[in-house]
Amino acid sequence: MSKPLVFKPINIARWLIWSGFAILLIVTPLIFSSGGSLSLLSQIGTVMIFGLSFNMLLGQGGMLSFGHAVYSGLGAFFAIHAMNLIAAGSMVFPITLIPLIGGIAGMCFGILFGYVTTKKSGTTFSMITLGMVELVFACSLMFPSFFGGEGGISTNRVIGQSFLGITYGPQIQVYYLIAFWLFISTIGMYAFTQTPLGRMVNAVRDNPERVEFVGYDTQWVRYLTLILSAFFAGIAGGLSAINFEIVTAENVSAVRSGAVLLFTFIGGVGFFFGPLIGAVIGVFLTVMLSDLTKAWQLYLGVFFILIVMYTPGGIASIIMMNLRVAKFGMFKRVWPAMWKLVLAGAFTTFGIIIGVEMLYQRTLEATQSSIINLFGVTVDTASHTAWLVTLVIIAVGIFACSRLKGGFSRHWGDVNTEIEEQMRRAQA
Amino acid sequence: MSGFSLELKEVRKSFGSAEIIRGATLQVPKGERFAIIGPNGAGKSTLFNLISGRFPITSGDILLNGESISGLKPYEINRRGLSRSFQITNIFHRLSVYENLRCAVLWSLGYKYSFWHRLGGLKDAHERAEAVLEQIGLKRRRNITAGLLTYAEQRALEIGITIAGGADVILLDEPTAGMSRSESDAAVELIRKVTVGKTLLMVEHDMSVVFGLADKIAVVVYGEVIACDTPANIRNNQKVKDAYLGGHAPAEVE
Amino acid sequence: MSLLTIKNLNAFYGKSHVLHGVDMHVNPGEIVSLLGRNGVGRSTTVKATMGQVDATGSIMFKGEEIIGLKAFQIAHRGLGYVPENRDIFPSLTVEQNLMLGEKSGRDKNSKPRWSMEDMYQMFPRLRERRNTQAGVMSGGEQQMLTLCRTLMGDPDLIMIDEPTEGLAPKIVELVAEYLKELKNRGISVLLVEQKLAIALEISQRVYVMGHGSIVFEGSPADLRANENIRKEWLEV
Amino acid sequence: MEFTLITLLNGVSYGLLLFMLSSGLTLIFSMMGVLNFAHASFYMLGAYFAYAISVKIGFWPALVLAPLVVGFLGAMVERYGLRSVHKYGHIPELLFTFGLSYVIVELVQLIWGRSTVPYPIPAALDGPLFTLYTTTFPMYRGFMMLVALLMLASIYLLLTRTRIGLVIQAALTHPDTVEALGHNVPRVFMLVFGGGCALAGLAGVVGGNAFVTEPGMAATLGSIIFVVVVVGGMGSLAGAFVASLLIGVLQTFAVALDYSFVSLFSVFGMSITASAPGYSLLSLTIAQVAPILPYLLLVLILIFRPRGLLGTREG
Amino acid sequence: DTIKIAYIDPLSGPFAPVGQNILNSYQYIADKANADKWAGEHKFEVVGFDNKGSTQESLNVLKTVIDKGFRYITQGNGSGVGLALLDAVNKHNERNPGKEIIYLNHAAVDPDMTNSKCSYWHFRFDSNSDMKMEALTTFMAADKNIKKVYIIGQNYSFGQQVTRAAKEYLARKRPDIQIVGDDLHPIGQVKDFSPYVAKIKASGADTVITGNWGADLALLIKSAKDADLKANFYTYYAATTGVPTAMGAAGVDRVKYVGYWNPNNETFSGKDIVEGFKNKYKDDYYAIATYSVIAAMSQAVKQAKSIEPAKVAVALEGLNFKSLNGDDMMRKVDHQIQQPLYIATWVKTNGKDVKFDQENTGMGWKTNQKIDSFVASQPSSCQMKRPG
Ligand SMILES: Nc1ncnc2c1ncn2[C@@H]1O[C@H](COP(=O)(O)OP(=O)(O)OP(=O)(O)O)[C@@H](O)[C@H]1O
Ligand SMILES: Nc1ncnc2c1ncn2[C@@H]1O[C@H](COP(=O)(O)OP(=O)(O)OP(=O)(O)O)[C@@H](O)[C@H]1O
Ligand SMILES: CC(C)C[C@H](N)C(=O)O
Ligand SMILES: [Mg+2]
Ligand SMILES: [Mg+2]
Repeated sequence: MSKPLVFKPINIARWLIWSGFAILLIVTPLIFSSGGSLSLLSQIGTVMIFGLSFNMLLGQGGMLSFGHAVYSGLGAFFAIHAMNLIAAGSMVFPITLIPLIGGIAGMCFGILFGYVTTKKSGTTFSMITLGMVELVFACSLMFPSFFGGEGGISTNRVIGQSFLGITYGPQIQVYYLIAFWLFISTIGMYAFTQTPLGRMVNAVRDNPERVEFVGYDTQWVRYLTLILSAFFAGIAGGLSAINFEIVTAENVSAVRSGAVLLFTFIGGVGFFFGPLIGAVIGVFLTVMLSDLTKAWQLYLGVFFILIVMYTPGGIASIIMMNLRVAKFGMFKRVWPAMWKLVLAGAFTTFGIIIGVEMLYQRTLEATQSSIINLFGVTVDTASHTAWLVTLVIIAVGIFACSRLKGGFSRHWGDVNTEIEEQMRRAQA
Repeated sequence: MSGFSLELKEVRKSFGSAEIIRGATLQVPKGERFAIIGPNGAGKSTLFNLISGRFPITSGDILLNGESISGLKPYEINRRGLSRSFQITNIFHRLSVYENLRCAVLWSLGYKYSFWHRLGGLKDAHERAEAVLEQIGLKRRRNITAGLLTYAEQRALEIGITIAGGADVILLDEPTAGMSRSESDAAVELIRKVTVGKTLLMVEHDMSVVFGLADKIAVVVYGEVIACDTPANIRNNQKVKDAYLGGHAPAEVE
Repeated sequence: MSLLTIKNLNAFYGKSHVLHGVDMHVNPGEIVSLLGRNGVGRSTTVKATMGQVDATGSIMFKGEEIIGLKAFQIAHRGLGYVPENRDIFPSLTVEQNLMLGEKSGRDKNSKPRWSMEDMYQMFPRLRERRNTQAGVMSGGEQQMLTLCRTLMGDPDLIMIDEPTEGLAPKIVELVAEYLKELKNRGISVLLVEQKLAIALEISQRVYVMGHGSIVFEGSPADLRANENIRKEWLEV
Repeated sequence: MEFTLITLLNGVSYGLLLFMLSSGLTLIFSMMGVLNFAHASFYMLGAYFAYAISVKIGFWPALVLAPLVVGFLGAMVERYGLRSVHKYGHIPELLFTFGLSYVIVELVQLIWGRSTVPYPIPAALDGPLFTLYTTTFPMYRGFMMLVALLMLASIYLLLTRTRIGLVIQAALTHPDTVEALGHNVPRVFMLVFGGGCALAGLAGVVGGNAFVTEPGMAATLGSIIFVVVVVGGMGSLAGAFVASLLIGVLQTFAVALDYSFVSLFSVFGMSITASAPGYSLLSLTIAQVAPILPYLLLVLILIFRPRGLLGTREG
Repeated sequence: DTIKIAYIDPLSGPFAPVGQNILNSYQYIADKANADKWAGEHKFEVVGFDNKGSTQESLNVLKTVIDKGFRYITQGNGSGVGLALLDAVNKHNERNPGKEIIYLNHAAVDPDMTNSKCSYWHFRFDSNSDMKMEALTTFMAADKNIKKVYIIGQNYSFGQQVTRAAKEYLARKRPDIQIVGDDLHPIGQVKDFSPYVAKIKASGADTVITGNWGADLALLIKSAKDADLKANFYTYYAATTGVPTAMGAAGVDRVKYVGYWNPNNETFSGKDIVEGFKNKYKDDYYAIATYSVIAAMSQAVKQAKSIEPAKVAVALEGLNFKSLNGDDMMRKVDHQIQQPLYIATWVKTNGKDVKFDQENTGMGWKTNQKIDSFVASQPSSCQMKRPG
């Protein structure tokens, strides 16, 4: 028996998930409370909104945009100009609602640019967006009064009266502002997926031609979606303006657009929550890692390539696969093989990281000294033993991985076959 | 106003220098089932493409319920009550079967580009989709991703999407292609059921389907309608025999 | 000795097991039909033979094991395949499609059995549209094109998956004629067909497939006589 | 006059360098559908290898060897990377090359450091080719133009005299079928990708010493070659050629022209002062808007002629 | 105690070579200072943080380093970034009294930073672009061969400032000199300067003034050579990493720079550092702002008897100290260093007045003139808000 979809006025699971999300947002800064992690969290929050809005296009609408930063960036510029106007006393508006200005600006540019870009789909769409972002970026130097030239526009978010002690001076207050908007925006964007337009844009992604024959104008579907997505991107932009108190031309650049694409893809475009994961990982990789190691770009590149090659569904798909296995109560069966493989993988990674760090020390920092501190151990990159040990670690790791891989994928395959079999039986 | 659902007047279509449709004229009265037959490459699918707005016509005119629809976009034509299926399956392969059907009914129920309605709350859309699901016999496959359906099931879904919007002029392009005898029999039943009171235009090579369903048969050869008559008359029409049916009797040997 | 011998063939799509031990063979110069309901695995059998589906078991072609070989290696050994969904190359012209049928690195001296001219004679319609993009051709025209394209590769055994789908009755007859002609030219044919009438008319032997294995083997006459098999495995 | 001629020559030679880069990209893009974001990185590799080789055994061997090495690397990238991504579709392929560009830059810096390397123009080609009025036209620029033209001719021959192009186009949509017809599709893909990369490598060999060989050289040229490929028409080699020249000449001339709307109006006797509304817009000179011209062209082309100048298909 | 200085500059991307060289310089000097106990028992530690050349990223890094407990930051490569950091430091210090940080500017030379935007927490150890232009034009004014000047620069705050100052000062000192053209091009993006050179040539200029640096300068000079442009180049940054290599013999006798130092100075002061640095890093030491910063800081902490920024800032104001170019002073009104400037020309090394070559090219900088502090000194419009 298939269970027909009935309308439950209250969907318990959904309530649980949303309240869990809210609680998570509230509690996280209490755990990671240092100034640095707070600003990191704030940044993650804005990137999350940005990523979700990007995924409205890519994941739900099949529109690969290389220029999404245009909307968030222009939103940010409008937001920051608004803040400066408030500071100058020529405008009265609560800071809390500044992101809305960003959103509306983003939306207006969505209306303007989207009209042109969404005329086309597929690769042509991508290419127009690439041209558009380069265009806006190049313009930024031509109109210094708006874009502030190379140095950007800066502001001070502590303006106006403090309301209930909220000045947005301390980072924690900014964090909660972002968390609030993140929560609202996430609900908004999730709700969008559950509307007629949200569903039709899925249909357009799958088969635009057929959509035309069930009464919809695909261009309008894409256009409207883009406008809404640009609105949320603008909110993200407004928040980043408050968070950084500066907006530069980089905010409207192809680099920024590329970054959101990377993050979202790493997170997983196939799932609504993929961009949330992507934002965490992406910000971690680009902001944190570059403090820890010189080789961060290499790690980022390699990590990304591995994701593309082995889990094109992103991290979200790994999580979902494991959850599914767990749900069917078969996790026990894959676990013994899994932990061994994960361990071996971690060991290999460990070896490779040591190798890479030593290599960097040797070539780029050779002039400094050959000594490097890795995981609390001092290693001399000039000594042969150090290299030998590293190579042995890597070799052992790779050997172990290749030995264990077969067993794991067999178990994994079996389990998934069985699950699919069970599901099929449930269907039939 | 004429009593015809669909009327083709001297329709012509050229691709580059090749004229594919050479002055096709056809009148389909309301509520009748028409079959279109003709050799491969005669222009049957092209005719459908012209009627449904997929391609613009080169000259001539097409009337839907007495109004000209030439030059309109496919979605505009669809909104005026004409729906079509495709010879090569054309469904939303990453959506579930149910979602495929729900997408197909949204416009006709007036939800347009709404992003303020909650899909889950649209009772009428839900009921329509469920009803069609039942009709095309895919209830059990409701939540399967459409791309994973078997070929025959996809063909059924193709028909389902076409009829779901409740259009009163329906164009089916080889609805039973690739189906086995029994499946195509079922498909014929389905088509018969869902087109009651509607105008149907259908391209088919399977003569048992054609003769089983059609009130009238139009024969297209080289971009022209060379004959349009009742099945009995067509069966005995020498011109048709030469051009299309060949030595074989219309009904399969089986 | 038979040209193609399949023994205990098991095939998988990812993890789903579709063929459960298929045994069959095709002799030189014979037309063999593979019948069965939709979805029983006939196309899969052919694809597995062509190396396009993961399979285990044994497939001997001209006395050589070909399982595990790549599709292009199999094609070079003289096996031709006409896929069921008319995989024409839409952006290429008809003539370019036919050109791609010719094998690369073929022996320049040996004259192939077929020339492009033969193809155009067989289906004049193709000649008319030789410079058209194949993607815009009618369904039936595409079907003709796939058949010809494979013939251009000069196979010794050609496996054809539902060649008559979407063809007008007159053309269907024509195809049947040409299949017989292929046989006369010494090419063996493995035909996967839905239209029973044709299959029974032109083939020397038929196999009936059910649930991923062979459930009947015999002459067309045997099958006509065997009401049970027909009832159980072919009709509803 | 001197100025116009020299600027035209400069534009053409810059355009031809762009063509060397974009031809490989076009080849890969049109045949495999892969938007190779790492293409400029292979250009950089070409320059660095040429530097490394020319230090040891001279420029002329490097001219031959460096592209071969780059081509080989490209083929390996296809074989062990792209090929396994291929089945997921074009977006992951594109992203793969995107990630690759990060890795290549890092590796280059690991091996050759973060600064410019001294990769000089060979002595035999150093010096003026001819003097136009008072301006000398360097011999090396002439050499670059020659290499580009030879390259154009040989690619053209390769594509029209062999069936490889057909096989690849067909394999784009139906790889299984092409393979069943007896063509070794994976190998062809590998060759094409390697070949395209080798072309980029060649551009690097001749471009690296004409300009500067440094780790940032890939990033600066990256997006402009996409403009070329798209404007020319995806997959059209002739289009890439025309677009390269067009953009080369356009950019070269644009930076030299100090005209703005203000100067235009003043021709008609109207003078616009800084207080006029929109003055900042009206006073922008062509030289100032030069950086946006290629992108403006790109957007306009895509809107009004999505196939590109000489392209045959859309998207 | 350890004085931890966070070095926030590009260590990856196109500007990494310069960033890395200066970080090395800092660390080399810090080691030296620690070994020779410049600051008594206090030690220096300079830690590099990559800002990827981006303003926004710099602000992220700033937050991180503050979080890590750094109280001193130093930055220089790019006035755009500098202005943003200045602003952020001000805000931080305002919001976190008692946890102030100091911004030690080693190279961002936009004059605004010590004029309209000056800050109590910012100290600049490089002469600003107006000062350098003052020196340069004074030198040029004496050369009667200069008749037509062309100005070209990168389109960002520093490049714009150079253009403005050049026009202003030349008009003041040599009204007869004609400015035959000026151009601003996008920073770090132009690969082929031949169109610009054609333009310069068409204008008939005999002299070019440019604030370009890095590849933008190298390429410009190379193109000029190719087209046989017979003009002299007056630059700011022809001595920075990468330029000498790219310039090679092409620039001999034709390229000059104005800067706060030249290794081939009258007494070869700093000789041991140049040699020691080259030994250690196979690279040239040229950024003596690193020396000035460490020297001034050493003296300031000794004076303040504390490494607490609030106290050190007081000591730094108006501080007189010795650097490799002589006696320097951190002017109190605007926190702009006052130091001598050098003008030098690119020539073959000769072992006499040009001992040190650059980047192993066999060519080096010959001092033309040393210009005393007061000559280049500029008035300041700074209205500094001092705490308390
Ligand atoms: N876009 C196009 N450009 C050029 N020729 C086209 C185009 N579309 C169709 N044709 C040509 O028009 C002719 C008619 O095609 P159509 O698909 O209408 O045939 P059909 O009657 O449906 O045949 P079948 O029964 O085989 O499907 C064919 O020869 C085809 O090649
Ligand atoms: N790519 C695939 N992935 C998963 N399952 C598949 C795939 N292709 C086919 N199948 C399944 O394998 C079974 C056999 O398919 P096959 O195509 O061989 O059948 P067939 O006998 O040729 O039927 P048809 O008449 O539909 O062509 C079917 O149940 C089908 O659903
Ligand atoms: C490092 C320097 C070249 C930076 C430049 N002086 C600027 O202010 O932007
Ligand atoms: Mg048709
Ligand atoms: Mg089949």
